[in-house]
Amino acid sequence: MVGPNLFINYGEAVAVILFGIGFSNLLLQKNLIKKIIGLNIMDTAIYLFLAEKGYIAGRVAPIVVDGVQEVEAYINPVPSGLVLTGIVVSVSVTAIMLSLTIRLYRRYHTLDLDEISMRLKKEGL
Amino acid sequence: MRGIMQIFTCILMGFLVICAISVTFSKKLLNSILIFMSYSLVMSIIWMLLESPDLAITEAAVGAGVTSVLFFVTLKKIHAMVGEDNDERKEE
Amino acid sequence: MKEKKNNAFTRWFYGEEDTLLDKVEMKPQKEYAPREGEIRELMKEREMLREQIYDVEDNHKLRLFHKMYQIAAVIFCLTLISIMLVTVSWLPPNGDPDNPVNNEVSARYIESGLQETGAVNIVTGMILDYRAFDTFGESNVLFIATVTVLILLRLDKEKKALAKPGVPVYQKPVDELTIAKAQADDRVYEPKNDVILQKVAGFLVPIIIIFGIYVILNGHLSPGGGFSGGAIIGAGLILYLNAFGFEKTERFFTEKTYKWTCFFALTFYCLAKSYSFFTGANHLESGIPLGTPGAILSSGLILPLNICVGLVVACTMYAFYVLFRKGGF
Amino acid sequence: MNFVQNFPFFSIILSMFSGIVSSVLPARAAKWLNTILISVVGAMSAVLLVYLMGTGESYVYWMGHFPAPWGNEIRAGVLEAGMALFFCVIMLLSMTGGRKKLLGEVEYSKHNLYYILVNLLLSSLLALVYTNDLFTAYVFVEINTISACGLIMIRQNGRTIEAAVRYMIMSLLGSGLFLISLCMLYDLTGHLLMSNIKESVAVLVSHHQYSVPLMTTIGLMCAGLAIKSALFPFHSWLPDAYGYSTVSSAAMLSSLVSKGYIFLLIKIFYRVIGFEIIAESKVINVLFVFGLLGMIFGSLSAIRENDIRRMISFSSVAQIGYIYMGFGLGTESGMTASIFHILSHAATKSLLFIAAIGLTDVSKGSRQIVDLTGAGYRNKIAGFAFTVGSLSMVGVPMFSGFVSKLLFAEASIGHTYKMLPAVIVLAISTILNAIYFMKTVIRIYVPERRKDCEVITIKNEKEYAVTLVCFIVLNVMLGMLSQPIVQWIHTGLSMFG
Repeated sequence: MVGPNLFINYGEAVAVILFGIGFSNLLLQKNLIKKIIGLNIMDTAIYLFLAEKGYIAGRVAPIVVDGVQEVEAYINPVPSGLVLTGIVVSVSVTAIMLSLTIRLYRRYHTLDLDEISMRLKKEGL
Repeated sequence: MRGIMQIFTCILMGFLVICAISVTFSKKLLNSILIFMSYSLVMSIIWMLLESPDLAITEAAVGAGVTSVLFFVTLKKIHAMVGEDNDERKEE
Repeated sequence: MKEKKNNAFTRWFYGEEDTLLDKVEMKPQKEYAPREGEIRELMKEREMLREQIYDVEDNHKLRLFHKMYQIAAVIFCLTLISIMLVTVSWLPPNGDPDNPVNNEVSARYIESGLQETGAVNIVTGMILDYRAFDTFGESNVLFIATVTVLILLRLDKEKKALAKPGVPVYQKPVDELTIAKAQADDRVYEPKNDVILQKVAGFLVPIIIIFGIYVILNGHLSPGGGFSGGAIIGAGLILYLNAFGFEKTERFFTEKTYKWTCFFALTFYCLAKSYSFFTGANHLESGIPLGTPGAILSSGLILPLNICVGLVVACTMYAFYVLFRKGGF
Repeated sequence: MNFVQNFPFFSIILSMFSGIVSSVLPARAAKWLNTILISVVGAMSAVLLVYLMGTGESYVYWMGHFPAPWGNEIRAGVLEAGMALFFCVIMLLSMTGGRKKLLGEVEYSKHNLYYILVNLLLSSLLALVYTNDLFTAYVFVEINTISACGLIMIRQNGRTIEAAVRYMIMSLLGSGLFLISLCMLYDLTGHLLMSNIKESVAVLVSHHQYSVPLMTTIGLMCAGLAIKSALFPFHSWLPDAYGYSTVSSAAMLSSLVSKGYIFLLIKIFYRVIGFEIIAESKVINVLFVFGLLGMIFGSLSAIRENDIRRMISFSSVAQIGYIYMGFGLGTESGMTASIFHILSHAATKSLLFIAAIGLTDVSKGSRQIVDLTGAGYRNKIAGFAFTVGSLSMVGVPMFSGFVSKLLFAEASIGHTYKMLPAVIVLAISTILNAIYFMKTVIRIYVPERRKDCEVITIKNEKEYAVTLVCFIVLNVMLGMLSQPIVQWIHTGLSMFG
């Protein structure tokens, strides 16, 4: 059932544990702020996973030094590029979620989504 | 040398997991956000160790900087920091 | 205390006299009004609601449900994690050069990236030249995020907010707006004229902004680039705003500044990249010199694009903060 | 390279650029820019479609100076061009149909922001349709999500903001799953380009390497996109979002946004993983089951609903269930039926939303079905259009819904053990559809003279009437000309291979 590489891939293992924690927070926490923190944890966990994937033992960051351009010298640059793009996306999404939270609070004075929907039901709107 | 670095990485990763769990269970929102800030900083150190300085600098500027500031403003707007304010006023 | 020098900096450094005092006049602001009663009322209302809705006192079933909910949440989390861990255990080993990810794609980026893009930092060369379409999409994500935040939090003047006269208005936005305006306008809170904060900010802000500019301009030579540099500058601006208040920042940064900076930067980005996509797809020469690798003026379009991204990001971060604070510039 | 082949790139970049330009334009100019943009992009897609029909083969287009695995790339085939054309038509009609309502429901100073959202939504849809690179797809999925959130909450009352929060949470869960499965796929194959991934996956499967992670990856990817397109158990945000947002947003959300994700899923089935591997995996069985559940429960909730717009929204849940059921059959004909249903549902649902708004306007703005008594006489064109839409949804011959149901039934016959449940649920769902749509249609034609309500004729709302007529024509065309369209879908799917 469990494959051979669990302990070699300890970085990825930590990343998916964080992903699970973040995902559950985003899905199941009642407080909106904590949901948003969960979202951020989930996103950074994915980026940690990618960064681990790009890493190659004993090689250095992909910035050309002294004209050395052998493949054996540098780590894989692709995941870094993807993560840079991803971080921007997660910042934008966080800002949107936080502004939605502010508006929601101004309207209903609470951060609990279930409470709000129950209130809506009671008001019969 | 590499062995020491590996142990260091392991400790940092353990710290990440602890941070994530304590965010989930902490009662005060302000505490969760502070913990999340330290989570971001540790994450950027780990990325430095993984030879991705581009990511580390971005995460330090964004995750620990701007995002946290936005969180704080939101907390202020939703009066979640009200408890602390009241305490201060009493002391005065 | 040592003898006084007639140097503005030393005087300021020893705290004798604030050199900024005459030049930048700070209007006396309203005192921070506690408005304690209002907050209390809010909390009370909330408590009442909570009681009405959840009925926590009497309803033991509900309490049980909450316990079960928590346990179910933890179980869900553990299941998800264990599935993912099993998956991870079958993935290729970490750090091995023979993994499928280390194939001809990354090899070409490393081996000929310097010649083809002119960027010493291979990651920057990759995201701004090889995979530029993704990156352009990413700046659009940032742009559209600001648009969404503007829609949500910008408080418009009532006259502007209504449609033209003569058009039937089904729903008036004014009512909620005026309440919101009263709450969101937190000018009364600041500045608190905190001397320590102002002194430290006076030291730090120039350094932070210069560092941000350095990171942007050296994006193709060293770690960093438009996005991280822009975020650093944005953080510097936010610090400045916090120390000195809106009155000061509004002299150089209003909504108009934001609008036009973003517009020009994104337009330049769009046109430059369209040109390069079009020539690339039709197999034409682009005619943009790459320069000598390692020099600051090199690597073709990457430097101007980095500056554009940096401008957009700095403005956006600052705009987010200002909109969160008081719903408008 | 032929100049026509530049058109996909032009349409994506033009729509992004006009989004950027709209940010400094006043509302009126932004409106015209938006209309012109959609028409131009539609025209370009039509020309491209004709060109591709002529050449009969798809082509790839470099985005930049570097060939495929290194640079970005987009790819255009018959199916993609046709979808782009169709999306443009629906978007143009939805915008014109809801424009009058927009003035009353959205602050005037925020109109140009609305047009920015629409332009960027168009660009993201086009990019999702044309892209040949998974990571590009992820970036544009995010643009799509954010602009959809903006469309929901541009009409700012409590309901829409709550719906937007729910929508964002669900979508972000979906995005997270999609992104991590994308990373795993990248780890297993070393590529982000669709065609290269497909080659590597075929090699991995034939060597029986990495079978566990590959399975999880496929599952997570399908789950992510299914969550984003509001498959049955994840639909909690949908009724509020569609029911309370301004009408052109509701029409676009139901007919375009979720369809963009579904089209991406089809592309992933065919161009990333390979249809044979998908058809053999267990993932499609799960999709099949959830599709069936969605068909039944969506219709049941729609029956219970008294609010006309929420009723139409719940009907969307059922229709998305149909599409996933078609995927779940795991055959070429099931796929064809699903793609046809994407078209027919998009055309019908936006028609229903826009017609419903005409009916509620002549009933003092009340949305309760009871209050709509006799609304069909007060606003004749809207009543007629609503009837056409309902008949199409129920599956009366001549209209598009009939053809898609026929295709679903045909596809399920011949399947050994999925035939029986599929056909039974199809029949039940049709009956339920008939119950709630016919109930409403009968209600709006019950004769009742109400003096206190205004009467809308074709003359005093020309733009609205023209939109509805166009929608009706589109629906009938989809129903009558189904043969060439099915032929086109077949050609497009074979080009995917």
